[in-house]
Amino acid sequence: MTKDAQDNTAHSIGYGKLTAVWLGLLCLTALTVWVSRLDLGIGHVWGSLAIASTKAGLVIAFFMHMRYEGRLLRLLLFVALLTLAIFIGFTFFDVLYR
Amino acid sequence: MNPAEQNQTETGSFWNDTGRTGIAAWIFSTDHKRIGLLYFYSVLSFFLIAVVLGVLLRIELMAPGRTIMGPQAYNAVFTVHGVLMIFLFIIPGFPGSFGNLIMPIQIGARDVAFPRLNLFSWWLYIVGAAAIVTSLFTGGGPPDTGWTFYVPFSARTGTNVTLAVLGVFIVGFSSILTGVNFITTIHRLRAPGMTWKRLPLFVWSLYATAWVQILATPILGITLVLVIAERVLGAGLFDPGRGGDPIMFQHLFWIYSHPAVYIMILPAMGVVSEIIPVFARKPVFGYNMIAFSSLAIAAAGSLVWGHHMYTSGMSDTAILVFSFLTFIVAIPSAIKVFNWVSTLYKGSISLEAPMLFILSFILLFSIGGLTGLILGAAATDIHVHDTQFVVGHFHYTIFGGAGFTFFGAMHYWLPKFYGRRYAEKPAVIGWALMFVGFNITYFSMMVLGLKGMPRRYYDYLPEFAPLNLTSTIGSWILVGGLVLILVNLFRGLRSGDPVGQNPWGGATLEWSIPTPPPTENFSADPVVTHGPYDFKGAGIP
Amino acid sequence: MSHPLHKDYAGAKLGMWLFLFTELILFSGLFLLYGAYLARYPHEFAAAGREMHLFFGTLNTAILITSSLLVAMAVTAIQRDERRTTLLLLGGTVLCAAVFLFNKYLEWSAEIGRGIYPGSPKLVAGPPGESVFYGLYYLTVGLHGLHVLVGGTLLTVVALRVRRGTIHGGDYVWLENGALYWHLVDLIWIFIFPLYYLIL
Amino acid sequence: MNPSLITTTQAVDPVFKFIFGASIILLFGITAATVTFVIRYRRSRAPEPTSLTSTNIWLEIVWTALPTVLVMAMFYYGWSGYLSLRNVPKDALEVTATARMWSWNFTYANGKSSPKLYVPVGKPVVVNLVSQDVLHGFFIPAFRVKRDVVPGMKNHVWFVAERAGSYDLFCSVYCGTGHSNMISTVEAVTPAAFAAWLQQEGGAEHGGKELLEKLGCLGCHSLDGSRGVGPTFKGLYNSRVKVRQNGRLLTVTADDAYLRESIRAPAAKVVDGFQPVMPAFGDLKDEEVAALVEFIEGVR
Ligand code: HEA
Ligand code: HEA
Ligand code: HEC
Ligand code: CUA
Ligand SMILES: [Cu+2]
Repeated sequence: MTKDAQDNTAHSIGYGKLTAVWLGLLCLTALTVWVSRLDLGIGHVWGSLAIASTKAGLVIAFFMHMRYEGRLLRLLLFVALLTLAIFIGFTFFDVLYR
Repeated sequence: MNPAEQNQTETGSFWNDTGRTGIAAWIFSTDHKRIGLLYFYSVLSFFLIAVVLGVLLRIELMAPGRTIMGPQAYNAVFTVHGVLMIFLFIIPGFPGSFGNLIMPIQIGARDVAFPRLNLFSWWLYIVGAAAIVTSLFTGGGPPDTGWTFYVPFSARTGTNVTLAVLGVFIVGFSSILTGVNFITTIHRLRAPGMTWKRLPLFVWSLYATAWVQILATPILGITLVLVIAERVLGAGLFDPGRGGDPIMFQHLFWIYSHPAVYIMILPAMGVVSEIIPVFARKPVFGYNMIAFSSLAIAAAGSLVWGHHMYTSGMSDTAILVFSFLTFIVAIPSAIKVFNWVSTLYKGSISLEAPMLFILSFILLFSIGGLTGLILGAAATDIHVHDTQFVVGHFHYTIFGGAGFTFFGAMHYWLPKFYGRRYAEKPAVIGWALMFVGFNITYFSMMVLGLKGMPRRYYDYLPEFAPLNLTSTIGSWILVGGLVLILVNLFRGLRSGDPVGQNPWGGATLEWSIPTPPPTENFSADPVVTHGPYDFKGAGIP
Repeated sequence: MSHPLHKDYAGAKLGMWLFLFTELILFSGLFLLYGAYLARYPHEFAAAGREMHLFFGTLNTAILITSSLLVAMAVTAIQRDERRTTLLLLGGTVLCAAVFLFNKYLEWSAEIGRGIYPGSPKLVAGPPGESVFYGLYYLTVGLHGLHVLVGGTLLTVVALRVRRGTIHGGDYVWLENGALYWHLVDLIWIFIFPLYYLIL
Repeated sequence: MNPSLITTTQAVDPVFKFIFGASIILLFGITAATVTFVIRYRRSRAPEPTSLTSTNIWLEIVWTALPTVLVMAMFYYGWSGYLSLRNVPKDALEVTATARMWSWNFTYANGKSSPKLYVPVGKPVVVNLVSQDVLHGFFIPAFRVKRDVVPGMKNHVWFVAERAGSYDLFCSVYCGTGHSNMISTVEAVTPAAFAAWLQQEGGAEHGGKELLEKLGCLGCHSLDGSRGVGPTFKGLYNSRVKVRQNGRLLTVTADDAYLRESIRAPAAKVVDGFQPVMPAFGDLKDEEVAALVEFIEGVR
């Protein structure tokens, strides 16, 4: 057995904790709708993206058990998100400077 | 499909494992070796078709004006040639065939992590290929967009682009699943003692390739979906008349298609790193650097797509960034080349067919790569972009690089699975013919490009005539060579001299098991005690 | 260890995550276009965004989040060998999926009724930015809807296998991967929602 | 022309020389090393490897650093060369190049237009690129300039002809059947000759035949009855034409009205058995269309 991927599938999260996360997500949803009613101009984009990312973080960490996974999976997730950021970010070298 | 099946007497060999019989024993088998051979013969068939198309292209360009076909036909032919070569031959080629055949054995596994998924990938490949082939004979006729499917043309043309694009989409999906399968396999199924530092470099390169397959291919997927949306729904996302921007399509396309060129070359580089040490009887020079540079190429390769768009009207800032990064990718490739060459130093080199193909790889890939630098520099690319120079560049890298390596791998590994080998002399002659023909064909194209002959030109001005003729003649020599080695190879696999367990004296695991390999590869789980190129450790004389 | 027949949970999960990455990047292509075009047509996008049915959007967000919770609980339940609860929770998830799709159906028919659909005369005539916005909207949400459909089916199959007992406290990697896939569907919606319903 | 101005050719060629030079040296070195090693250490001569060293940190550093330096130099020259392709001299003469399947048309400030690009020797010219339909590419090998012609996008190139003469102008971006016929020439003439040419009448040319050529109709339509990308004009007038009007197949008589529509809005009625690839010529003046129709009616 190689060290770099440990079998810790067995970790289980209590109903209580999950429900708490769920409530958190609902609050954030309400928050983002409320924020969108304020008049922030372009700030909306960043605001709602920030909130969305927080929500995504919660889902990944708890619902998807990432918080309890080994180092490997977290690293790979990071690589994937980094790639995603690059694909979108580098396109803006063109979009923003035309 | 399996000429050698009859003369496999050895029981337990994967050729005559019990269970299904006939064709079903192949197309429903989840054994990585059988799937590998399925892939091998599928990609080879499409290669041969596309190759004939390539020869037709050359014949048409032999002289100015119409030679054998009209403009529309020519456009269809180079499009299909490109699509088949890229999406049905070279991209699935290495991972699908030799990746499946060799990788699990080299890491000491009995199969890949998800054997059923593996078979499914092959089926997807076949379905996609079928769709592409169908598109040639139905609807508005074969697509005429070029393999790049640029909008708005691809959204307007009446030819059967939609079906072809759908086919490519399916093939891409198959490529993704192969990637998922390989990464999981390499992480999870390495035999005890097969540490990352003992991983054969071919496996390292497949690992890097798999990452590119996983992270880049989905972008191709969505891009093709968008093309279909343009054509079927009239979504107008790239239609300038309705606020769309054709340049955005080019971004999406190249975000995949540049990394894709490293899907083509990385496994080839892995094969080179396997074959050179074996035929030099000497551990590969700079193992760590070669392994690392594979990852570096994969990573940096996903940052440079813009270098296909210097003339498109993309912002100059983007050109600055992408040109800079393009030169960065050249560095890891350079490191590899230098390490390969110095592996030869003070070795004991035997020049057999596989080694010849690999040595010519070094030269041809270097030429292809160095011309890549001309293309990477903003000023010079402006002149040669979309000229025959680019065509020369990528035939040198793809065909001279990946293609020649593919033939090398065929001579190196297929005997292991058939238990018989080709005749040496014809192989060497065939190689020589290919090498000479290749350079005549594509070097002329580069010169044409510098003189300003654009690509995808059905007709050309008289001043380009002599070099085009030369190039065409070269392609015939090339044909001769390739026919010769293929005929010789397959005749040999059917009825050549038998080969033992370790014909070349390799130290990687595939040479430690019987020839042909048994169904489960290893009778007992192997325990790895030495590195992949530690010939002494493997007890090779 | 390296025997294919041996069940390798970590392996199966690793494979699933890798697949999820590809799904993520698939959608990222559409988000990329969204970003690029938002930078070019901020006002048209804002105008079009206000046209959207915020009610449906918010409702569906809540529904998906809830379904995500239910399937996450289902995993916990199977880990605790509570077969009935697992089935109930999975049932709930699939139900949410169905309601989500039904809402989408209502929403879309409303918009198509207003003459807003890819290539519709109204859009072709309207300002360039809007046609792009709605084109992206339909493709993104359509693709996402497709994933909801697939996920729902997947979870139904999983539920049946739980009932048959082929998935149980000792071997539930199928359920776990099904759940992961479902969370991804939720994840993507979490971004679609603000981008199309709330921006400006 | 003022000597301080470096032409596009002078900006690009040194970069070619530098990169090719460096590449050839490297290529020679690599090939030489490979060949010598293969001969020197062939198995018949060296039955056993005489060294098993598999790493040398210094070598690795050297051949990581060397290429890095080299490619950075290449990048720098490439970029600086590119910049001079982008900085249009102030006094440049403006021309608009209109690309459509599969012909070029060049319009000058005074409204004069021509299928060939006439330029005065020694005077920088900036060409604004306009596409009527799909992507095209404006490529003049002699001046090392190229730029894609993108519908709905403002692209431009500049160049200066040092010597009088005629230079090839290609369409570099694939644009369909006629791509390789989408060729024109740059006619570099003395400033005096240019000025004279510019003033010549016939800028707004109305003869149907000339228009036909100017607008590139003949790129797709023949006058001799042969079938091109589009139907021939021979005997078209008053013939019965099978057309598809959004899907439905119907037969119409090719009268004036039909011909007008076919020119202004070809997509409205698409002749059966042809692709709907004809660009719409909605921008033509009525009298121009009239002239075209009149001419087409004359082709028997
Ligand atoms: C196997 C496929 C493959 C590979 C490996 C490469 C490798 C490279 N390619 Fe190529 N390329 C293609 C396939 C490939 N390419 C294809 C198919 C197209 C055309 C697509 C189309 O439009 O249809 C294309 C087009 C293309 C373009 C766009 C041209 C244009 O349309 O205008 C550019 C521009 O930068 C480019 C650059 C490079 C570079 C810098 C590398 C580098 O990775 C090369 C690195 C290698 C070396 C540098 C040589 C080896 C090293 C040495 C010999 C040591 C000495 C070197 C140094 C000191 C630097 N390629
Ligand atoms: C893997 C990649 C690959 C390979 C191997 C080839 C191989 C060949 N290509 Fe390639 N080519 C592309 C990928 C490839 N090509 C791509 C991506 C394009 C761009 C398309 C586009 O613009 O969209 C292109 C475009 C392209 C053009 C440019 C078209 C244009 O721009 O106008 C030309 C022109 O000569 C050409 C020629 C050839 C030739 C002569 C071969 C030779 O055929 C190779 C030599 C091999 C042989 C000659 C083998 C002979 C064998 C047989 C005949 C079968 C024998 C049968 C048995 C043994 C059973 N190709
Ligand atoms: C890109 C190629 C192309 C160009 C350039 C082009 N046409 Fe066409 N034309 C076509 C095609 C294809 C058709 C048939 C399909 C259709 O009706 O749209 C056609 C149809 C026509 C018809 C109807 C013919 C018939 O048989 O009913 C007329 C009239 C016509 N074109 C005139 C012109 C004129 C005048 C010009 C130049 C100002 C021109 N075309 C330029 C491709 C072209
Ligand atoms: Cu116009 Cu090619
Ligand atoms: Cu590239």
